[in-house]
Amino acid sequence: MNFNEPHIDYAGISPLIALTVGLCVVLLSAVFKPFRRSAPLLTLVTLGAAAGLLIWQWNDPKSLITGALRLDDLAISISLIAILTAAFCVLLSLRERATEEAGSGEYHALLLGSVLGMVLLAASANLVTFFVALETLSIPLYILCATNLRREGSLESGLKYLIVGSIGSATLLYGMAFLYGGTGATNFAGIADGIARNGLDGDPLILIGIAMAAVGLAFKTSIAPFHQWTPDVYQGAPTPITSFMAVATKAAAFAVFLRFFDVALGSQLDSWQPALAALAAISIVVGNVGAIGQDSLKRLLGYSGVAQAGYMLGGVVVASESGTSSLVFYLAAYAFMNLAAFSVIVARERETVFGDDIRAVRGLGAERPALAWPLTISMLALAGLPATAGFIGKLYLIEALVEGDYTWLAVFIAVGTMISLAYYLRVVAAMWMRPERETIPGGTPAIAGAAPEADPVDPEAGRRWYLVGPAVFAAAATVFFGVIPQPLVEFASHAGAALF
Amino acid sequence: MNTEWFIVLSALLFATGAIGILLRRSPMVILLCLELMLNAGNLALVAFSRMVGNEQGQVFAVIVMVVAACEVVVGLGLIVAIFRRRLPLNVDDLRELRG
Amino acid sequence: MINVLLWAPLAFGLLGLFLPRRAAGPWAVLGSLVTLGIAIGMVAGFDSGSAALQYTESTAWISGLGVDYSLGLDGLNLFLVLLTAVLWVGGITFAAFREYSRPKTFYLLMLMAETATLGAFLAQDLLLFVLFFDFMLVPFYFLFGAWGHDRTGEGGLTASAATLKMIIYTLIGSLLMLVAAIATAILSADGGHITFSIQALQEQGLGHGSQQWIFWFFAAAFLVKMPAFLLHGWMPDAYRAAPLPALVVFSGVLAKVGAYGFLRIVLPLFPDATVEFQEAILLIALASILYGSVMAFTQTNVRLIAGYSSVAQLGFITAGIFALRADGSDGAILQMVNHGLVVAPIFVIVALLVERTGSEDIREMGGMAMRAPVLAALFLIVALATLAMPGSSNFVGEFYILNGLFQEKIVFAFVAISGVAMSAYYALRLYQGAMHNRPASRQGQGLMSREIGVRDALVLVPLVGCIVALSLYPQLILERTAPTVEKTVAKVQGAEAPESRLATK
Amino acid sequence: MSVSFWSWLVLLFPLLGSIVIALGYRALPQKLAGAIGTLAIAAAFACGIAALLSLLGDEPEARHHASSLYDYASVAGLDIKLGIFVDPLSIFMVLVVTGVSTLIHLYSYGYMQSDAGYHRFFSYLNFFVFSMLLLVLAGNFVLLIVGWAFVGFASYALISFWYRRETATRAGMKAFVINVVGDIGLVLAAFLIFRELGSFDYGTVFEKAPEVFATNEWTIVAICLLLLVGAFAKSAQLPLHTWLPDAMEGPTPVSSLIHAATMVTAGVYLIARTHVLFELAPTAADVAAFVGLATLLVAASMALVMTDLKRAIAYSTMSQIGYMIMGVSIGAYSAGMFHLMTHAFFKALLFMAAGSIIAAMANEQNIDRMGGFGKAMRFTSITFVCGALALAAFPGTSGFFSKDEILAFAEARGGMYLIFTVLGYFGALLTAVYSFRLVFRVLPGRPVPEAQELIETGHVHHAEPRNPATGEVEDTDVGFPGPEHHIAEQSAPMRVAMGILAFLALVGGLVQIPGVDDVVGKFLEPVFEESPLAHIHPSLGQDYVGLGIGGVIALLGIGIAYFLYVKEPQRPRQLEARLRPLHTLFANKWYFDELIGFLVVRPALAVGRFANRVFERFVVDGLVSGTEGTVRGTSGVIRAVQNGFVRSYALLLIAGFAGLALYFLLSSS
Repeated sequence: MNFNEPHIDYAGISPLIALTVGLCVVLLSAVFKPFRRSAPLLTLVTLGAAAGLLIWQWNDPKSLITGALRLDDLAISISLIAILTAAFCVLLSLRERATEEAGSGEYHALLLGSVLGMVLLAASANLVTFFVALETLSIPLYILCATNLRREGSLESGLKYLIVGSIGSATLLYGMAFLYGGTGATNFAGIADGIARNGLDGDPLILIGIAMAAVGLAFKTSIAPFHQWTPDVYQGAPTPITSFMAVATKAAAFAVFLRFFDVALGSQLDSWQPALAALAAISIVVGNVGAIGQDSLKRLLGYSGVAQAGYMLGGVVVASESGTSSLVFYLAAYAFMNLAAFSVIVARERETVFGDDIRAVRGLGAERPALAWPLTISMLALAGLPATAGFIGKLYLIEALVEGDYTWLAVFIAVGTMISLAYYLRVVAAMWMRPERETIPGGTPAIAGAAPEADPVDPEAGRRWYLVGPAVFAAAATVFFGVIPQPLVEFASHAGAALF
Repeated sequence: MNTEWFIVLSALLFATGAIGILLRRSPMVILLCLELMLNAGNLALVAFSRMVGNEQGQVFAVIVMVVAACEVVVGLGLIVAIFRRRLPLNVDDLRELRG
Repeated sequence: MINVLLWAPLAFGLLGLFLPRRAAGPWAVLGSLVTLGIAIGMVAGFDSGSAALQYTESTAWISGLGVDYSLGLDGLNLFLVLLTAVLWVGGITFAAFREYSRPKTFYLLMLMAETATLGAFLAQDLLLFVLFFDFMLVPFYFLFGAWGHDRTGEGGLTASAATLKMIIYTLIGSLLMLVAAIATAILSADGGHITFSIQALQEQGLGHGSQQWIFWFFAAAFLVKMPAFLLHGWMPDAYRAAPLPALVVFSGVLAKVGAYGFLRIVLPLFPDATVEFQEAILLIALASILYGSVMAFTQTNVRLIAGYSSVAQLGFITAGIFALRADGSDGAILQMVNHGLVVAPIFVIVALLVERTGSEDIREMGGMAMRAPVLAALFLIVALATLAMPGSSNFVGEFYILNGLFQEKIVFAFVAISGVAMSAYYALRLYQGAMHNRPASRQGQGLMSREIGVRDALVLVPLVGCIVALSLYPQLILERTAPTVEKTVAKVQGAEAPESRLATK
Repeated sequence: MSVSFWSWLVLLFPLLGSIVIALGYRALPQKLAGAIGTLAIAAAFACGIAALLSLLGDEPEARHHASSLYDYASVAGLDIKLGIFVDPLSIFMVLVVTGVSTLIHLYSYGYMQSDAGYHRFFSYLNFFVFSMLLLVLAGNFVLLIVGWAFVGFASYALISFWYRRETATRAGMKAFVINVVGDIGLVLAAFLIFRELGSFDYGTVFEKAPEVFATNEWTIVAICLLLLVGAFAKSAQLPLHTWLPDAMEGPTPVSSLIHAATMVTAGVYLIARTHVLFELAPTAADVAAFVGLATLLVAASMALVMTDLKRAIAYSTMSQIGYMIMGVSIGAYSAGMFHLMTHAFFKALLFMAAGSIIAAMANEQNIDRMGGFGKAMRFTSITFVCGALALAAFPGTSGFFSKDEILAFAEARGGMYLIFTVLGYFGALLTAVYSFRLVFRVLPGRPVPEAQELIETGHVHHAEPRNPATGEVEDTDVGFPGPEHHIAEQSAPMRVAMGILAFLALVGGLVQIPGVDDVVGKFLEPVFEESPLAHIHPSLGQDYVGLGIGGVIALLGIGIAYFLYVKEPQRPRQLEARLRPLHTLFANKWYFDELIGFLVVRPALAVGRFANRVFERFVVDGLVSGTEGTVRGTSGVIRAVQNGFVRSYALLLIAGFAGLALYFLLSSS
C-alpha cells in the first residue's frame, strides 16, 4: 500500500533541525575526552546557527507539517529572545558549580533541549505540538533546576517545579481534551471554526477546556494565583538557570498564550477578556506586594517576575495588534533588564559569602562600578523609569491597553509600578547609599543560600569577562532601547502584524 | 455505549489524582497521582476522538503517554538524588525555600 | 541651538568621567556656564512680540507610537529655562568649592539633572514632557540618597529612606500622568493617527467627560511636585536629607516644573475641566499658602523654614494660574522665576550659617551681622525679596497674581493676602534669628562667626544681583511672557463650566 | 530745568548717598560718611527749592506735572510705570521732609559720633529719606505702596539698629509686621480702584472717580476704608498704634526724624492726596476723623502718665497726628498740612533735646530720675522749652496757629463737627499739661547726680550701659551706646540743628496768621481747588475767638502743670491714688498690646502649634504611613501563604482553576 507523505518544508524546520543536531553533538562531546571543554562553545555555535536560520525565515510566514507549526514573525521573534537568553545562560554557566556537578555536556544538552521546546512552543499552532513543546521545554528545566546536587535548595526546587509543573501540564492536557471534545479539532484554526460554528454559550466542555488551558498557561507564565512555584524555584535553582527560566519560559509561554487566546478563541473576546484582566490585576498586586522586604535577590526577582507577567498579560487581554506588539517589545526589554541583573547576581554569588542575599551587593557602587551600574540600570528599568527600555515598554503596553478600553488595567500597572519602587530602589540604595559594607569575617555566615555546602568564594569573579561582559551588554542594550527604541519597536510590530 | 460515561470516569480519575497529590506526602505516590491525572486526560482524548469521529485524539493520547513516561523518569531521578543526599522522602520536609 | 542647550550639560557630565577627580568640579562649572551662555543667547534672540513657539525642533522619535522629539521656546518657558541655567551654575559652583566624595559621579548626576529639567521645560510633545518630568527624579534620587545627611539623630529618617519617600510620592503623580497623557492622545485622536504633539492635541480637543479624570491625574502629578498642601509629606524629610548644592537647584527649579505643567498642558488641553475645577484647585492653593506660612513661622530648622515657605509661595503661583486671567498667569510666571531666585540663595546662606554655627536650629544662631556685615546685607536683601517687599520683583509677581485673583474671585484674594503678612513675619524671623540678637545658647558665639568668603561671594553675589536687577525692571520678563499667556488663557476663557453650558441651552 | 527734572534729582541724591555710604562702609572715614549723608539730603533740599521755584513759575491751575522713566510692569492691562507726580502738595511734603531731615542728619552727625554703626546709620537714614520722598512723589498707587513699604522697612531697620538688643529687634519686628498690615490695606484698595477705574495712575483715577462713583457708594467707601487701614498703621492711629511707643528703642535721631517729623505723618499726606476719593465717601472720611479724635485723646491720656521721656513724647506725637488726621478728614486740608509742618519742627526739636538730656543721663530715660538740668544744660533746656511751648500751643508759637486753624475749620463746618472743636480743645488742654509736665519734671529742681557731675566736671556722666527697658547690660560691640555720649552743649552740629529748629518752632506759625497772611493755604490751593470743602473758610471772627480760647487753654494747661509738678509735687501721687483705676488704665496703655496679643498673636501661634504637633504628624504623615502599613500587611499575608509546602501550592492552583472554571460557566450561561 502507499500513502503520500505530507509535504515538509525543510527550510522552515531548519532551525529545529539545527537545534536537535546541536543537542546530540553537545551530548556526544561529553563522551569524547578531547571535546570535554568544548560543550559551551558548541552550544553557542548551535544557538548561533539556529538564530541565523530563524532570521533567514524572517518575514515570510508559513505553516509547517500540515499546520502543526506556524513559523511567523511572532514565533521567530520569541524564539530569538529565547535563544539570546540561552546564550547568556551559557556564558553565566561557565565555571558554574552546577555545570561541573551535572557534567558540562549534559547540562548544555538539556539547555538546548529546553530551547528546542521553546522554539516549538512559540510556533505551535496545534494542541498536540503545543503540549509536546511545552513538555519539551519543561522537563529539561526540571532537571536543570536540580543540577546543583550539593545544595538541598536546588533539589527541592527541582522536585517542587516538577510536581507543581506536572499538575499544571496535566490540567492543561485535560483542558485540551475537552476543547478537542467540544470542537472536534486539535489545531487552533479548527478550534476557532468549531467555536464560531456553535458559540460558547452553554457548552461546558469548551468552557472548562478554556479554563483549564488558561490555568496551564498562567502557570507557565507565573500569573497569580498560579505563581507560587516561581519564587521558590527561582531561589533554589542555579542562578544561570533561573535567569533562563525567568525570561525564556515566560517568552515562549506568552507566545502560545497569544496564539491560543487571540487566534483560537479570537471570536469570543468578551467571554475571556475580563477573566484574564482580573488575573493580570491580581498578579500585579501579588507580585509587587510579595517582593517587598525580600532579602534574597533571586526571590525578589521571582516576585517581580510575577508582577511583570501581570503587566504583560495586559498585552494578551486587549487581543489587538498593538497589544501583541507591545507584549513582544516588553518581553525583549524584560530579557535585557533581567539578564543584566542576573549576571551581576551570579558574579556576586561567586565573589562573596552572602550568596544572593541583598547584603552581597552592599557598597557595590564603590567596590565594583562595572557591576553596580548594570544592576542599577536594570532595577531602574524594571521600575519603569525613563531613558530605559522598561519605560518604553510600559508606555507601549499602556497605549495598547487604553486603545483596547482597558484603561483601568493601565492605572493598575501605574499603581503596581509605584509599589515596585519600594523594593527595586532598595537594591539600588544598598549599592550606592549604605556606607562601605561591614567586613564579615570570611567563613560561613548562617544564612540561606550560603549553607555549609556553599560554593567556594572566587574573589576575582567580579572581574571575569564572561560575567561582566553580559551584564554590561544587557544594561547597555536596556539604555540603548530606552533612548532609541525605534528598531525594537519595528521588530515588535512585525511580530504583532503576524497574528492580526 | 455512551461517551458521557467515559468522560465521567476520566473526571473521576483526574479528581482522584488531584486529591491524592493534596493528601499524600511521599514523592513516589505523588508521581503516581500525576500519572493518574495525565491518563485521565488520555482517556478523555480517546473517548472524545470516538465521539467526534476523527483520530487526532488517539494520536494525541499516544504522544502524551511518551511525555508522561519522560516526566516519571525525571521525577524518579530526582527522588533518587534526594535519597542519595540522605534527605527525608517527604515533600513536607522540603520547605527550606519559602516566604 | 536648542538641542545644544538641552544636551550640553549631559555631554559635559559624561566627558567629565574621563578627567582626573580634581578636575571634575571646575569642568562641571564650565559646563553649566556654557549652558548658561547658550540660554542667554537664546533669550537675547527671542522675539518678544510673538506668542508663537521659537527655536522649534521636531523629529519623529518613536513613529510607531506617535511620539515626537519636539522642543521649542515661548513666553511660558523662556525664563524658566534661563532660571534653570542660572541656578545650576550657582549650585555647581557652590559645590565645586567644597569636597564631595566620588566627585565625578556627583557632577555627572548634577548635570544630568540639568538636562532632564531643561528637557521638561523645552518639551513640546506631551510624552516627551512626561518622560523628562519623571527622569528628573532619577539623578536627584542618587544625589539625595548617596550624598545626603542621615537625620536619625534628630528623630528623622536616613538619607535613603527620605529620598525613597520622596521618589515614591512624586512618582505616584507622574505615573498616573503617564496613563493620562496616553489617554489624552488616544481619546482625542479617536481612531485617527495618534500624536502627542501638544500643539496638535490643542487643536483636536478632548471630550468633556474624559477631561475630568485626566485633569485630576495631571493635577496630582503637578501638585505633588510643588508640593501642595496635604501632598507635601515628602518635603520635610527630603529637604533635610538633601545635600545643599542639589537642594539649591531642586527647590529652586523642580517645584516650578509642576506649576509650569499647569500652564503648558492643563489649561490649553483641558479647558473645560480647568474651568470646572477652578475653585477646587484654588482651595488647595489657599490651603498651601496658609498652611505653608503657619508651618514656616513655627519651624526652628532653617531648611524647613525655607521649605515650608516655598509651599506657601507655590500656593500663590498656583492661585495666580487658576485665576484664569492673563495678569494672574503673568504674575505666576514672574513669581516662578522670582521664587527660584530667592530660594536658591537662601539655601546657600543656610549652608554658610550651618558652616559657621554647626547647627541648623535657628535658636542656636544669632548676632552674626556683627562680624559678617556683608553676608548680613545679602541675607537681608534675599529675606526682603522672600517676603515680597514692595519694590522687589516678587512684589510685582504677587501683585499681579493677587490682582488677577481679586478681579476673578475676590474672597479667595482676601484670604490669600493674609499669607503675605505671615510671610513678612517668618522671613524676618529667619533673618533676625540668624543675624540679630545674641545667640540664646553659647553666649557670644555669634561673634566667632566669619565674614562671607570670596568663593561663596562668587556664588551669592551674582544671584542677589539678579534679584536686584529684576526688581528694578520686572517688565523684562513680563513683556516677553505676556503674548503667550494671552493665548493660553484665551483657550480657557473660551471654555465653559458645564452648569453654565446648561444655562445657555 | 523742569519741575519733574528737579524732582527726579530730589529722589536721586539720598539714594546715591545711601548706596555710596553702604558700599564704602570700610573705605570711607567716619566723618566723611556722615558728611556725605548730610550733604546728600541738603542737596535734595536744594533741588526741592529749585523744583518749588520752577513750579511757582507755572500758572496756578497748571501746577501739576507727571513724568515717568520707563514701564515698570505694565502688561495685561495694568499700567504700572516708574513715574512721579509733582504738585504743590508733594513739593510741600518734599520741602518739609528734606528740610527737617537735613537738620536731623546734622544733629546725628554729632550725636552718633561714637557709635560703631555710624556708616550703617547714615546709610539707613539716607535710604529712609529716599523712601519718604518716593512716597510723596509717587505718580501711581503701586509706586506709592513701594515708598510706603520702603519707609516701613527703613523704620524697621533703624528701630532695630542696635540689633543685639532683644527689645529693639522685637520692637522692629512689631513695627514691620503692623506696617505690612497697612500695606495690605493699600494693596487691596489699589485692586479695588483698578477694578472700578481700570488704572493705578493718580491722574486717571482722580479724573475718573467723580464720574464713576456715586457719593457714598459702597465700593468707594470700601476703597477709602482700606486706604485708611494703611494710613492708620503708618500714622499710629488706633488701634494700629502699638508699635510707635516701642519704636523708641531706636536711636533718638531716628525717633525724631521717622517717628515724629516725617514718616508717621504719611497717613495725613495719603488722605490729603486722595481727598478726591474721600470726598466721594463722606462716611469713610468721618470714620477717619473720629478715629483721629479718639487717638488724640487716648494718646494724650497716656502721655500724661508715662515716666519714660521718649515714650511720653511718642504718645504726644500720636495725639498730634490725631489732630492732623482729623483735620484732613474733615476737609481742613491746608490746615492739616500746616500742622504737619509745624509739628515736624517742634516735635523733632523736642526729641533732639530729649536725646541730649538722655545722653547726659547716660541713657537713663526715666523722668523720675531726672531733674535740675536747667542749670546743667542751658542750651538744651532752652530749646526743650521752646519745643514744649510750641507743642502746648503757647500763643504766638507755631503750634498755636496750626492747631487752632484745624479746630476753627471744624467749628466753621458746624453741625456734628463742633464735637471735634470741643474735644479738640480738651485735647489741647491735656497737651499743654503733659508737655509741661515733662518740662517741670526734667529741668527745674535740685540737680540729680548726673546733672551735678556735668555742672562740676563738665563731663558727661558715664555708666555701664544698660537697656532702659529691661535693665540688662548692653553689648557695646554694635556701638550701643558707644564709649562716650554727646550733648548739645559739647557738639556744634547738634547745637546748630537744634537752634534752627527752635527758631522755626517759635516763629514757624507766622506764615499763617489769619487775616494777615496765608502762605501755606495759598500755595496748596491749586491741589484742592475743585474740592467743595476747601472753600469753607472760618470767618475772621471765628478765627480770633478760636485763637483766644486756644491761648487761654494753653496757659491754663501750663498753669496746671506748674501747680502739680512744681508747687505741690506730692499732688500727682495723691491724684494717682485717688484715680487708681484710671491711672492703671493709662499706665498700661489702655491694654492695647494685651488685646492684640489675645486676638491675633496667640491664636496664630496656637494654630501653628496645632499644625506642627498634630496635623503634620497624624494627617500628613498618616497618609503615608497608612498606605505603607497596608502594603506591608498584605505583603505579610502573601508571604505567609507562600509557606513552602508544595501541596498547598497545588491546592491553590486547583482552587484557582475551580474559580476560573466557575467564572466561565456562570458568565456565559
